Amino acid sequence: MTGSAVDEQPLKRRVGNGVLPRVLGRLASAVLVLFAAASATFFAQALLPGDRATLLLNQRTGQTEARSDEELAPIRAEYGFDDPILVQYADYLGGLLSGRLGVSYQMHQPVEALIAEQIPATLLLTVTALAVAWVLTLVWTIATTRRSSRIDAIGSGVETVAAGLPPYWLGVILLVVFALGLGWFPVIGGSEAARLVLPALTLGIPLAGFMGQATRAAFERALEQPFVTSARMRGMSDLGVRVRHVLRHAALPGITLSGWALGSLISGAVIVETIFARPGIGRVLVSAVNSRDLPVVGGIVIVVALVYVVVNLLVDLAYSGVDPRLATE
Amino acid sequence: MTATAAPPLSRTRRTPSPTLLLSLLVVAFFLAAAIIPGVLATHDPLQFDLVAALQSPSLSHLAGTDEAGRDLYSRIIFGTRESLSIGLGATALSLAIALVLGVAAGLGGRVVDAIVSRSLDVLFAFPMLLVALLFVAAFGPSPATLVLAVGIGTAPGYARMIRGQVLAVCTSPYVEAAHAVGHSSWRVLRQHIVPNAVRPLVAVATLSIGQSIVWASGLSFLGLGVAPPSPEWGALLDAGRAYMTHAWWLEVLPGLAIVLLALAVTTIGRHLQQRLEGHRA
Amino acid sequence: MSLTLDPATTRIPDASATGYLVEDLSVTFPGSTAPTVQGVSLALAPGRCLALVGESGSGKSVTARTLVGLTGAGASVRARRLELDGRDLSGLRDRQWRGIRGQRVGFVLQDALVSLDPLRPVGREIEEALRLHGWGDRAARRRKVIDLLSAVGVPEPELRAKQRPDELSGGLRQRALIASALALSPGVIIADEPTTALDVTVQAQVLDLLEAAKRRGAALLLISHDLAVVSRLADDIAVMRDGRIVEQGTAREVLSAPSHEYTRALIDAVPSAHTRGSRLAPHVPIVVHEPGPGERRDPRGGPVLAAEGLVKRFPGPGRTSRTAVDGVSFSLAPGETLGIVGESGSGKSTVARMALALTEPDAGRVLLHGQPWTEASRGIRRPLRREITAVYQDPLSSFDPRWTVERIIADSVAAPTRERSARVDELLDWVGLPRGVRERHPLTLSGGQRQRVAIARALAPRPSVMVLDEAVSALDVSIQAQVLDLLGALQQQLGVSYLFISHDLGVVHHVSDRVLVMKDGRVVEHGDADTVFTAPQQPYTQQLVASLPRLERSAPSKGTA
Amino acid sequence: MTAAAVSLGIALLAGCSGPQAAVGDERVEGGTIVYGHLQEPPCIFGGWVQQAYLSRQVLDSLVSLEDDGTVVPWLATDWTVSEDQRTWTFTLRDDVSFTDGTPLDAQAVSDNFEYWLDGGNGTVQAYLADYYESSRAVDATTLEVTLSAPYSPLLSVLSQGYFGIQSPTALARGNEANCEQPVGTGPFTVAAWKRGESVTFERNDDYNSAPANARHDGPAYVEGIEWRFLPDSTTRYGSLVSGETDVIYDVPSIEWATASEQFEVQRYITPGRPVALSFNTVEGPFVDERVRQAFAFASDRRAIVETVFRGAVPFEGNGSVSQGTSNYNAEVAAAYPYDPNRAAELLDAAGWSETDASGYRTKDGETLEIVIPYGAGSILTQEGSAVLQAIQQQVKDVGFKVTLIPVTQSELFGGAYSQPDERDIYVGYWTSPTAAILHINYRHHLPESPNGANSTFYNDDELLALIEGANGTTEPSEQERLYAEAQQLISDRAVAVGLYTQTTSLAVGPQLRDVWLEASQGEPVFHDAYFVQ
Repeated sequence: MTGSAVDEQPLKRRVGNGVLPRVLGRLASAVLVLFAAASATFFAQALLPGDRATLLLNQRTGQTEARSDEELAPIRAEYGFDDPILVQYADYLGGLLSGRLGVSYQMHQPVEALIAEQIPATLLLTVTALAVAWVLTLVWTIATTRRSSRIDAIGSGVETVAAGLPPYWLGVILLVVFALGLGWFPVIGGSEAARLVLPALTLGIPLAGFMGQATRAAFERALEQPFVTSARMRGMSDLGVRVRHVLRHAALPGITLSGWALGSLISGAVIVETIFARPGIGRVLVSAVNSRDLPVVGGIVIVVALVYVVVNLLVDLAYSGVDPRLATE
Repeated sequence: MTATAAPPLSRTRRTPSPTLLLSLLVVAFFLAAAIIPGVLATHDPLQFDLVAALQSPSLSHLAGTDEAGRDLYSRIIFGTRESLSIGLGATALSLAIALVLGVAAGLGGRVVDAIVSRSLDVLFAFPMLLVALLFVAAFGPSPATLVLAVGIGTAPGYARMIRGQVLAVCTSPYVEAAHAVGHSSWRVLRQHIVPNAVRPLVAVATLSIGQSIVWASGLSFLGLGVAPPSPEWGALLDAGRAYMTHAWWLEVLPGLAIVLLALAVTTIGRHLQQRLEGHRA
Repeated sequence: MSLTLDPATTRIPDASATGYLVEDLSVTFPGSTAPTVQGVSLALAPGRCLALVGESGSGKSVTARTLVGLTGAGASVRARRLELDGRDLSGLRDRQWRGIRGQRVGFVLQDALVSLDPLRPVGREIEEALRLHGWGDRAARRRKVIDLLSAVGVPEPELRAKQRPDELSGGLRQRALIASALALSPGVIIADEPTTALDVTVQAQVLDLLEAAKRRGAALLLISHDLAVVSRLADDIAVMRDGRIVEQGTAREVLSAPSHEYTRALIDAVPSAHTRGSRLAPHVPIVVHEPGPGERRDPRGGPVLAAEGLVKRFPGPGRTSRTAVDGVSFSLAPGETLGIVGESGSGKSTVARMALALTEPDAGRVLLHGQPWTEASRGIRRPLRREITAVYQDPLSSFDPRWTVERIIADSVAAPTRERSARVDELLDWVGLPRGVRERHPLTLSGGQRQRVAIARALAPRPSVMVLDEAVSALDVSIQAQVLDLLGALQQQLGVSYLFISHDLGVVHHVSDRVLVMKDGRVVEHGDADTVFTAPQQPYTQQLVASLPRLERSAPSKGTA
Repeated sequence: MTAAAVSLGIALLAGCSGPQAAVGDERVEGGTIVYGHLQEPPCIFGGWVQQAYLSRQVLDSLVSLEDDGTVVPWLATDWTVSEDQRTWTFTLRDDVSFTDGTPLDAQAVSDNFEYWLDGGNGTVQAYLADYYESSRAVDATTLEVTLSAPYSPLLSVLSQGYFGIQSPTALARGNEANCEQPVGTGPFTVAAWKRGESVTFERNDDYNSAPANARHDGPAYVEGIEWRFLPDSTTRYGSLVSGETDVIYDVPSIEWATASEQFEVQRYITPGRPVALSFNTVEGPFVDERVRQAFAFASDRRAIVETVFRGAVPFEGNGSVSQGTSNYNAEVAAAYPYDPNRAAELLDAAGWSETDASGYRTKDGETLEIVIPYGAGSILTQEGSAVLQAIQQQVKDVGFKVTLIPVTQSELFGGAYSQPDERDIYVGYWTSPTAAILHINYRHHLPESPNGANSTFYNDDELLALIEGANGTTEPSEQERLYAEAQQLISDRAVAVGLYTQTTSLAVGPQLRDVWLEASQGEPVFHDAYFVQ
């Protein structure tokens, strides 16, 4: 098979064409994602079995009993639970449009303020974990892939084990061994950097295992490519070939995975924040779900969806940065 | 391409390795534990023995005892069925959803594809655990909830994969060849597209079982899983956490069971994957 | 177009450069019992070109790689003598090898789309060759890259240096690759299939470039499966088979008076004008079967397939559209072979797809047996599809990867289930495959066997037309010869018509009764095959025919410059 | 694996070896206490005990409770009650101001009563809604509270953190501000609340209103408290061992023995209702008193509790009032020892005499199935769940089929399993400094006046008469007799049987002294605490 259609018009750089529609399409689907996330959360929470007013009242008093209508009337009126569900839904969406995520039933705080307070810690954790995962993956892949059959087997074996490690289990063990046992890291205090190490490793190691598997496969494929032979024929060393040529190709699946990884990291953060007593939206989320604090749950879902959309946009950009072929297609 | 058969710069594919055999053995053991736990267990998993609480592993209690003197080894054995069925159930559900969505998106034309793909985008934006939390909040913690939550939570990823696979198969030369012979669309769908699009799923399903077990245990670990005194592995981990500093086995050993099983099925899954890809290459 | 290397950027190698001297080289890979390369001896002198010729698996590439110390992991290399410029290469450390690669020896691989890092601009790849050997500073290297690109005849080198391989045409890519190999003016150039996968016109340019390097004093080792390519450039030829050199000598000796029967067979197998109407692999017997009832096509009657004014546009970037096929008409008589030839992107494959009614034409139509074919509804078309079948370039991808040979063929048989098995056996006999392959997966078959399975499948529904789209392009020349022979025999027996599509002029000339030459979606010339190829009327066809490397059986030895 | 196990063991040993270097007894001025707490409530004050723990640091109450049950002055220096027991007159201190500058006077306290009973505090409503009539400021320092009926436990009820007095100026700011930063007259003020992490308290330098049972008057010794929320018990205890916290709440049972050796540990047995099995007396098998008794006899509750809690939490056999409460009936606690034979006889007598294939008893083809929903992780700790599982296991031998349903916090607070047809046994506690908790738990549950706190649905006039009599009398011995009789009645009829006391504990590092748990419900008090060198 000879060449490709590109042959005929090699001079025309086809950048620029279709960038705007792509961005617009992205934005439209982002809005759709946010709208759907908000709606799904609203209906899930509003239609769940159990009475929200009772929940509110009981939670405020620490009791677990059935309540009479008289007791509940003021709360229902306060939060508009008496309105038809569609009216509540419209109110909710209306609030969202004006940038308000509502006021927490439980904490009486504006949800946007609450999330603004909590999300930096979670983002710091997840981004650090992602960075940790990347560093581990790249170093490990370069160091072990196709070195010798034994090193390669050890390399992929370690990856498989890492990928299978339940983060909650790993977290407890890291905590007990390195913080409680050896005292290398603070249990709850210390500087922000010191506090971050174990939680970031807890999330980063299993993720590195996953990304490592994908990266290793791509690395192996890239190593077999003729351009690698070409580079060697120019006198490039093995390490040079790995770092300068192969790595870039091998990083592509990892970059794609990073968008997905964020969701899983946020899920993981819920657990890790509990184990390591870190603040963050994970903990707030669990307690909000437990107390059916609809505005908080909804707000967090929307913000997480927003983060997801933004991150995937970044992943797209990063992907085109690493593989410029996409930008021109 | 012509002539230049690449010289074997790299070593050839691995032959059936000891790792694979070991993995098969591990899976066989846990399958046996799930089917006939009574045979493998040494004690009644629920039997309290208040004088034997928190004993470290020994010959009489292979994996030690928990705070109520229950034999941990037997609990792990008896917990296998639940953990494994949750893993299998969630995987089955996840793949079923993924199959329907993925095939619909892959075959249904632009509009259906757009709708399904956008819906998947939305599902992706929900972290798995949030979906699970909502389900637990709605239906209460139970194995069925775990299956639902994990199944739905992991489905979008597989759906995307199947969609891609269907699209790839649809545009493959052999499907075109089948059309060119004059076979009906239905026959091509049945004979080529579905089997080939689904084929990689065998391996993926295997890989997914391990992950589902890990996720489901994670929910149990958060106290949102299976009801005690069921010895589901995540519940064991949750229970063991508090005793970690004094009775490491309560946390370490159930965790090892999860890792071991997840590892074994993953190894088998990857092996399957390699074999299937080998056919394709 | 002829190219010369700019002397300002490519100096003549040192007088001390004496090239390679290899004696009794053997290479064995771990896990294999027999050596992959055995007892190979060759000498590569400055200003001369040695061609290493052989088919897949003959060990020629392994030999070439061994010369630069990249045989492969764990391979054991043994040689009585392995010298470069008088320096013993045995036992060199990797570091020392790296000093040789790129600096003393430039290596050019086939298909620059994958031989250059697809993620990086080609300029950086060339610069890398300089940087690795500590040549100049960054700015100087940049300038040198531009110089090198212009030296190999790349227009607008500043712009090209910033582009990635996929943004360049095949010819420019290959030149960039050559530029990177020549960057440090190595005394030795090893070119491993440098023109494979290139269109003939581009192929000619690349060969000119290599020839220019040779003229300037470089020792050139040219590795190819294509005797025609080799005959243009080589001073000496070594023919390899199964790891051994079966014949070695000057180009004239080897080509005009081959002493080894393999060399002879290889030369005979090259399809060209001379081979029309004769078998290419006469030593390989073809069992001729009597056609069964309903098998033999009636040679009389009107055209089986006719295209009228076919037009096909594809959406291009933005709102533009690209016209892939523009007003193509032809007709195909029963038992006739119509060749469609053209370079990549000429639209020939799109014509094939429209003939098969797999792509709807935007204008024009195709008639099958005089009946509407592309215009017919799907329901009418479906039963008619048995009349027209196809064989593709890559048979493997056209087989369902799960299926055995038996199932692949049986799937196309139009017969009751119980008769299918017998029919599969019959078809296997027709294409000369042992019945034992029935249960095998195509993946375990050789390339030639796979293509025979594809032909069997195409024959299964008893078609009157077969569309052969680059059906022999991926095969080794001896296998190609057998398959072409087979196709010829089958046509004779069955009276089936062929629409034969290829970029290879020699092959098309060999098989076709009539020929269509396509360029940019249009038919530039058509007519009787001999007329078109021997007396082309159109400039494009003339250029095409001129570019075609010919196996000059009586070629004079290439004189040294 | 053996090697890994050994090294882990060593790591753990290292972690558990002696904590800090020896410290002297010399008091150091200032410092900030880092306190590790278990749960984080949604607001800093309110009707949940988790909120009272926090609000205690910033709010003072009218009175305080001594360990022996004596009520001592706090913001109120003196009090009298009218002849008919319905009008209480409190004399307030005249030299106290809220930290926002608002002076504390009778009107301010009266405003607080109105705020609580107007829906501002559900727990206050549970105690006082049936009794409170009105309150008024007679003059700046004299407050008059009028009740609709005699209520002798009033003072001890008022000593709980729920009844902390807030600045009326601050209350007027609305829920959002109050929730985050309530303003009182207490020893500390809320400086910051980092949700999910900590609440930071700063010393109130002008503090002059310590309760009479405080160990010193005037401002706190320490400059502030960093109140960390550490829900994971391993982490919480580990932080104390590593010295990152000075004091922690709720020592894990497993660490109780070592903690007792290395740290100053304090245990507080919460008065009120213990963690008890409250039988559903209106629907299901437990309508029959003999079946309830059989269930009580069928498990060795004492042994189970002692094993599971490893001595950190005492067994409590009394199902209605726990041992830390005044007017506790100790005899009742021994009422139902482990006696499977008795249980079997009782079940036979009740007609549950058949046995099915699985060993469960049946009656008319119906299995003896008991459904126990419980708040896993919220109401009951992990050990609490283990106790239930042990009971489930033991009563099986007698023929009870027990189904345990762990209920999430949201379901529980949403009112799930609160109806008679949804459960056979309720498991839960209710902290209260007085046996008047009986009134909350056993006031009749009637359609026209529902009482959701009546978890047994037991509407018994005789019992209610005893409780109301006790609540109404001021004669201590008479009160004791009536409360004891009420407990006896509940026990005799096996309406509820106890499991263990709701127990809170503190472990204090050697560098910190004089942290104490107040008596009404075990709120930690840091006003007297100081660091030593």
